[in-house]
Amino acid sequence: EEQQPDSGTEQALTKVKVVLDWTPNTNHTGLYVARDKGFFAEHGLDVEIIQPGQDGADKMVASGAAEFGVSYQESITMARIADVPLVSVAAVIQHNTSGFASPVAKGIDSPEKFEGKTYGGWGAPVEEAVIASLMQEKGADVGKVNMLSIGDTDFFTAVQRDIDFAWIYYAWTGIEAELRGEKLNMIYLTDYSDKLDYYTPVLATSEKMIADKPEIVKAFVAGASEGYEYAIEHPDDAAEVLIKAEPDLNADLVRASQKWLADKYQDDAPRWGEQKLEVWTNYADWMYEHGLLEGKLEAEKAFTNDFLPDKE
Amino acid sequence: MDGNAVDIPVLTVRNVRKSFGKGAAKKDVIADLSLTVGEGEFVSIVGPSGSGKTTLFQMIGGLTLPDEGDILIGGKRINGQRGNVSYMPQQASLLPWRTVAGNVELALQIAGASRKEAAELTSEWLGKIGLASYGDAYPGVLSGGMQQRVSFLRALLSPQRLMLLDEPFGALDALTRLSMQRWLLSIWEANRRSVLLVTHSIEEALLLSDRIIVLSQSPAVVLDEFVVPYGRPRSDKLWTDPEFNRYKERVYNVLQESLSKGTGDSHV
Amino acid sequence: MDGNAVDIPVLTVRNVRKSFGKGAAKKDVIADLSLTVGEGEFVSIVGPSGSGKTTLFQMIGGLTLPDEGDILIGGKRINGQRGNVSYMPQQASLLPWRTVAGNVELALQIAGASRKEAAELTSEWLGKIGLASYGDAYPGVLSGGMQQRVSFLRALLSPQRLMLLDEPFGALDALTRLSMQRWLLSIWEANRRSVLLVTHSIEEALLLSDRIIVLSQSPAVVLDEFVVPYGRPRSDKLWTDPEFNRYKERVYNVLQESLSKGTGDSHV
Amino acid sequence: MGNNRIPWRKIWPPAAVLAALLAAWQIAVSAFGTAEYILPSPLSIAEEGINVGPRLLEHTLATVGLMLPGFAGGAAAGFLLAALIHFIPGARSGLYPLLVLSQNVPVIALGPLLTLWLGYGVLPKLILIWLVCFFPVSVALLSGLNDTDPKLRNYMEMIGTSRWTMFWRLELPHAIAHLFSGLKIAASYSVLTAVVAEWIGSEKGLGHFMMLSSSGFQTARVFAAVFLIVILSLAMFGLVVLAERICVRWKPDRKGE
Amino acid sequence: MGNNRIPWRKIWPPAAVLAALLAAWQIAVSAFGTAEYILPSPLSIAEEGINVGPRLLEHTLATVGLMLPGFAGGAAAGFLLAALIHFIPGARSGLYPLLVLSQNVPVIALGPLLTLWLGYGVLPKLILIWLVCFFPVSVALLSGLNDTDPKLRNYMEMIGTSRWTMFWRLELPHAIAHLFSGLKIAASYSVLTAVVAEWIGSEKGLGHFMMLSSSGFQTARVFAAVFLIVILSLAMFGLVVLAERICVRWKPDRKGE
Ligand SMILES: Nc1ncnc2c1ncn2[C@@H]1O[C@H](COP(=O)(O)OP(=O)(O)OP(=O)(O)O)[C@@H](O)[C@H]1O
Ligand SMILES: Nc1ncnc2c1ncn2[C@@H]1O[C@H](COP(=O)(O)OP(=O)(O)OP(=O)(O)O)[C@@H](O)[C@H]1O
Ligand SMILES: [Mg+2]
Ligand SMILES: [Mg+2]
Repeated sequence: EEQQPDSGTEQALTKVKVVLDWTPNTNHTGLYVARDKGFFAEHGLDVEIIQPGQDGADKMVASGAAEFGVSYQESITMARIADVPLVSVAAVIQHNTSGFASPVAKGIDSPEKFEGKTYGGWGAPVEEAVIASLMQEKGADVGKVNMLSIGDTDFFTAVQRDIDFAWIYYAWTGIEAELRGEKLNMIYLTDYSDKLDYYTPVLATSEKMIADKPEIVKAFVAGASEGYEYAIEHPDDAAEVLIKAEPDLNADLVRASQKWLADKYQDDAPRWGEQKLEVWTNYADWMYEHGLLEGKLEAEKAFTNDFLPDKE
Repeated sequence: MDGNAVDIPVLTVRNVRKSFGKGAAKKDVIADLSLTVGEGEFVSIVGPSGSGKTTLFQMIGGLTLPDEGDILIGGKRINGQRGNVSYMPQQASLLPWRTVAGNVELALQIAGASRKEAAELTSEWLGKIGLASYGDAYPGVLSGGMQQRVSFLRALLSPQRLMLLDEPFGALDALTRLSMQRWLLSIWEANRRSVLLVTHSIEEALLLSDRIIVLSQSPAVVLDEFVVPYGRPRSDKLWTDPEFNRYKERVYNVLQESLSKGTGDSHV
Repeated sequence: MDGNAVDIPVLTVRNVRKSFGKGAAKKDVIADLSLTVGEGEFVSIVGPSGSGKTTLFQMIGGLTLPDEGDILIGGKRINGQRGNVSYMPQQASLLPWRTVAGNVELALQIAGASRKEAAELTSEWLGKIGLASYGDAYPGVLSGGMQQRVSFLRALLSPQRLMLLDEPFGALDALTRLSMQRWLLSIWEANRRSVLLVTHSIEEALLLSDRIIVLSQSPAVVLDEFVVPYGRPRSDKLWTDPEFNRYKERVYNVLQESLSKGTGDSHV
Repeated sequence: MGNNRIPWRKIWPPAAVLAALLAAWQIAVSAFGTAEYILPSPLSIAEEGINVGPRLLEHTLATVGLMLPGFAGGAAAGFLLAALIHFIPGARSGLYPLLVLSQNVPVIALGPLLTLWLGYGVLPKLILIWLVCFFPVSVALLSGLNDTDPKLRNYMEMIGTSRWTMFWRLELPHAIAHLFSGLKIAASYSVLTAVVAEWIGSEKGLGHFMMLSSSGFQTARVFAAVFLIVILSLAMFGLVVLAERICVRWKPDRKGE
Repeated sequence: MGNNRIPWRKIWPPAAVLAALLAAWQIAVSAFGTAEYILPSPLSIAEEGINVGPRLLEHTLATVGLMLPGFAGGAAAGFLLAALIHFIPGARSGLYPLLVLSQNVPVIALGPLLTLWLGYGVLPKLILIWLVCFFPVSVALLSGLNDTDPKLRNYMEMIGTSRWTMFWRLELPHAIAHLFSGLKIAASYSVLTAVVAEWIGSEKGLGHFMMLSSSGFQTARVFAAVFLIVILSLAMFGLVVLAERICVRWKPDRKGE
C-alpha cells in the first residue's frame, strides 16, 4: 500500500487479511516485502497485515475473520485434533531454529547438563516432553530439572534471576545476545532429535478458503513466496523494508537477524515453503506418544504444497 | 366538633389508625384519630413529643398509608396519594446544592409553576421577608434561623389548598419568631388559606389559630379541641393580655393530665 | 458588671472580635464582646438569629480563633484550645451508627471516663430521663424531641467545668420543654455547674438563669445584662407570676429597639 | 428486617436473569451454528467442565489461594494508605497522584522488574493483585473520609475529640458506605486479577489452565474456567455485601429495594 | 476560595514527591549498576524518549484518540445503566450481579469473540474500554443514589415530587460526590485499558509501541511509553477533578486540606 507498483494490474485488487502470530519480526519479512514491493498486487491481492491479539491468528483464520495467518506446526496439529480446520500452505523456515539457550557461564552445553538446573518456560506440557526427549538421548533424567513458569518475562531478565536456561528462537533472541556481546550456549532441538525438526512458523489458511477460493490462496502463496525469495537474495534490503513498515522495531536487531535468517528460509528444500509429510507425521507421532495429543493426526490434510509456485 | 359542617372541609381525617412494626415489636402510634380543617381555617395540633404528629403529616402527604380510616382533601379520598399539600418540615431541608432562590423556585416548579413565574414570585418574596441579599447564596452559609425562614417561604408560595407546617418556627429566635408569627398572621388574614400547624408552643397556637387540637401521648387520640376565642385581625401583643395566660394554662393542664395518666416512659 | 470579681470566673471572654471573609466580602460578626461566667453561675445569651452566638461558642470551644481578644477558662487563656467544655448543639448531632447509650458513653469516654464508668453512668441517667427502653435503639428511630434529650444528657454527664448549651430545648414540645427545664433546674440547683446557654426563648432565660446577656444584631455587642431577680430554688410556675410578663417585656423591648436601629436586612 | 427472607428475595432476580441469558446463548449458538472453538454452547461447556472436573477444581483452589490473600492484602493496604493520607496534613495532594500513577504501570513493564527483585515465587503475583485491589478501596475511603457531616464534626470538635477518636468514631463509620463500595469494586476485580497474575508465570491456577486450553483450541475449557471465574467473583462480591450488612446495621430500612 | 491560588498549592506537593522519586530512581540505578535492559535510568529513558519523540507523539495521539471516546462512552454507559437500574424496581438485584460478571470475562475469552463479530476495527477496542470504564461509574453512582438524606427525601415526597424530578433534583445532585469518585477511578483506568486494548491487535498507539519495543528488548522505550501513560492518566484524573470542582460549587470550604 505504500508503493503501488506501476506494473500491477489495474483492475480492483481483492482485499485479504493476514494475521501475524506475534509482534512483527524477521519471520514475517517476506510478507512485508511482498506487500510493499507490490508482489501481492501483481497477483491481484491487496493484503492487509494484521497484528494479533493475545490469542494469535489461528481461530481468526479458521473462522474466516481473516483469510490467512502465520502459525506453527504444533498449533495446527493441535487445532486439527480439536476439529479446527486449519491447513498449512507454506513453511516459512525450513528447519526448526529454536533451542535451549543459557549464558555460557552456566556451562549448559549438552542436554544432560540440564540436570539440577532450572528451566523457565510457559508451563506447557510440551516443554517438559521436549526437554525429556533431548535428555533421553544422553540418558539423563528430566525429573532432575527444576521447571518454573516465567510467563512473559524475556530471556535476558529471566536468566538474571532463578532461571538457568530457556527456550528461544535463535534468529531473534540469540541474535540480540550476539549484538549485546553476551555469549550463549545453544542446544538446538534439531541436533538431538529429527522428530523435533518441525516447521515453525508456517503460513496457514482454512479448509474453507482452499475449497472456495483456491485462486486467492494460490495468489497469496505466490506473492509470499516472491517476498521471501527476495528476502533470501537481498537480506539487507528486505530488512529495510521491514524497518520502514514498522519503524518501532529494533532496527539493528532486524538487520542482524535478517542476515542470519536469509539462508535458513529455504535451506535445503527444493523451493521456499516446501513441506514434507514425514515432518508432519513425525512430530504428530511424537506428540501423541508423549500424551500431548488426544488423537491421531491425519497429516496429509494438515498441510499442502499445492499452492506453492512451480519452480521454473 | 366541626365549625364548617355545611361546606366540604379542605381536610378530613376520619378514624385513622397507624402502627409501626409487626408482631411483638408492633407499636401503635395513632389510635383512632379524626379531625377536619375547614376552608380558610387555621388549625393547630399540640401534643407531646413522639405522639405521632409527624406520622400524621406523612399520612396526609401520602407517604404512608393509614392502617385504617380515610384521609380526604376537598372531599376526595387521597389515602397514599401525593402532591396535595405544601409542606414545611421540622428541619429546614433545603437542598444544599441549590441557591436559596433556587430552592424556593424548585418547590414552585414542582407544584406546577413555570420557570419564569417561579423566579419572579421568588425574588419578590425573598425581598419581602428580608432575605433579598441571600437569594444567590447557598443554604450552607445561612444560620439555622434563616434557613427555616426560607423553608417557610417555600411552603407559603406553593399553590396547594392545604399547608402543613411541622413545628415551623421552632428554630427561630424569640424575636424573629414573634415577628414571623405576626407577619404570617397578616398574610394569612388577608388570604385565608387552610393551614394545619404542628407546634410545641401553646402561645403560638393561641396566637395564630382558630382551633387547637390537643393530642395525647402515643397511641394518639384527640384529647381536646379548643376554639380560640380571639377574633381577627389579631393584635400581636396578645401575650400581654392577662386572659392569655389563663387560656395557656388551660391547654397546658389538659396535656399535663394526659401525661400523668399515660405510661410515662418518656417523661419524668 | 461581674458579680464574682474576687473569684476567678470559669469563663472570661475579653474584647473578642471576629469577622469572616476577606476584602470586600469581609463581614464583621462579633465586634468587641466581653462577658464572664462565674463558678456555678448560669448565664443565658439572648440575641437575634445570625448575631454570632454559635460563632462565639465555636471560639470558646477552640474551633475558631478570635481575630482579637482573649478567651479564658479558669483564668487560663485557651484561645484555639479544645476539650475544655461540654457541649449541646442546636441540632442533636447523635452519631447515627451508635445506639443511644453508645452515643452518651462515647462523649463520656472522650472526656476521659473509663468504659465501665461511662456505661454505668449512662444507663443510670437514661433511666432518670425516661429513656431507659431506648438505650439500645439507634438515634434514627427516635423523634426529634427524644434525640435532643439524649444530646442534653450527653453534655450534662461530661465532666468539664463549663457547659455550653446552644438552644438546647428548641426542638422539644412545650410540655417536655417545661418539664426538662424544671428538671434541669433541680439538678443544677443541687450541683451548681457553670453554664452558658444560648436560647431564643426569653421565658426560658428568665426561668433558668442568674444573668441574661442580650446581644445585638451582628456585628454583635452586649446590649444589656439583666440580673434575674428570682431567688433559688425557683418555682416552675414562675410564668404564671404577673411580674414575669413585665421582665419578659423588658428584655423583649431591648432586643426590639436594637433591631429597629440595625440595618434591618434580615428582619421585616 | 426478617433476615431469613432477604436472601431469597435477593437471589432469584439475578438467577432468573442469568438463566435467561444462558438460554438465549444456547439457542443462539444452535441457531447460528457457531463453531465450537469460537463460542461453545453452555451445555457443551458444562459437559467439558464436568469431564475435567477434578483438574479444574485443583486449579480453582490454586486461584482462590492467590486471590484471597491478594484481596485481603490489597484491601488492607488500601485502607491503611487512605488512613495515612487522611492523617498526614498535605499528604492527600502529595500522594493522591501517586495512587493514580500506581494504576498505570502496565504489567509489561512491571512484570520483569518484580520478577527481577522477587523471583518467580508467589510474591510478585500477590503484589500485582494488591496493586489492583488497593486502589478502589483507597479512593473510595478517601472520598468518604472527606465527606463527614459538618454538624457531627462540629460537635465532636467542640467536646475536644482527639484526631484519632475522630477518625475511628466519626469519620470512619461515616465513610463505611464508601469503603464498602470500594471493597465491592476490589472484590469484583480480585479474581480476574489473580488470573492475570497467573499469566505472568504459574504452574497452576485457572489462568494457567485457560492459557493452555486456549493454545490447545479447547475453547469449551476456556469458557468453563470463565464460568468459574465469574462464580468466584460473584461469591467474593457476595461476601463483601454480607460483610456490609453485618457492619451497617444502623441504616433504617429502605422502602422499595 | 481564590481560584487562582489553588492550582499551585495543589500541584507542587505531588510534583515534589514525583521529583524525589525520580531522583531516588536515578541514584539507585547508578549505585546498583542495574542493566539498562532491565531498568533504565530516568535520564536514559528521557533521552530515548526524545530520540523517538515524533513517533512517540503519533502513538500517543492514537492512544488518546482511543481513550477519550472509550472513557466518555464508558462513563456515559455507566451513568445510564446506574440510572436505569435505579429507576426500574427490582432491577438492582437482578442486574447488579451482571455488572460484576461483566468485569470477569477475561480478554482471552472475549477478545476473539469481539474480533469475530466486529472485525479488526476500532470498535472491539472501544468496547473493551467501555467495559472497564462503565463499572466503577455504575457502582459508585448506584451507591450514591441509594444514600440520599432521608430528611430531604421526605420533604420532596411530601410536596409530591415526581420520580423523575426526584432523580434530577435530589438523588443525582446528592450522588454527585460518589459519581465523581467513580469517574476518577474510571479515568485512572482508561489510559491503561486503551493500551491493553491496543494489545489485542493494533498498528498504532502506545500499546503497540510498547509491544514492539518490548519484543525488541528496548526497555528504555517501554519505560518512555510508561511515562507517557502515567502522564495521560494524571491528565485524565485532573480533568475529572476539574469537572468536579466546576460541578460541586456549593460545598463549604474545608479547613486543612
Ligand atoms: N418508620 C418508623 N418505624 C418505627 N417507628 C416509627 C417510625 N416512624 C415513627 N416511629 C415512632 O412513632 C412515634 C411517633 O413519631 P413522630 O415522629 O410522628 O412523633 P412527633 O409527634 O412528630 O414527635 P416530635 O414532636 O418530637 O417531632 C415515635 O415513637 C417513633 O419512634
Ligand atoms: N464559616 C463562616 N463563613 C462565613 N460566614 C459565616 C461563617 N459562619 C457563620 N457565618 C456568618 O456569621 C453570622 C453569625 O452566624 P451564627 O451561626 O454564629 O449565628 P447565630 O447567632 O448562632 O444564629 P442562630 O440563632 O440562627 O443560630 C451569620 O451571618 C453567618 O452567615
Ligand atoms: Mg415530629
Ligand atoms: Mg446558632
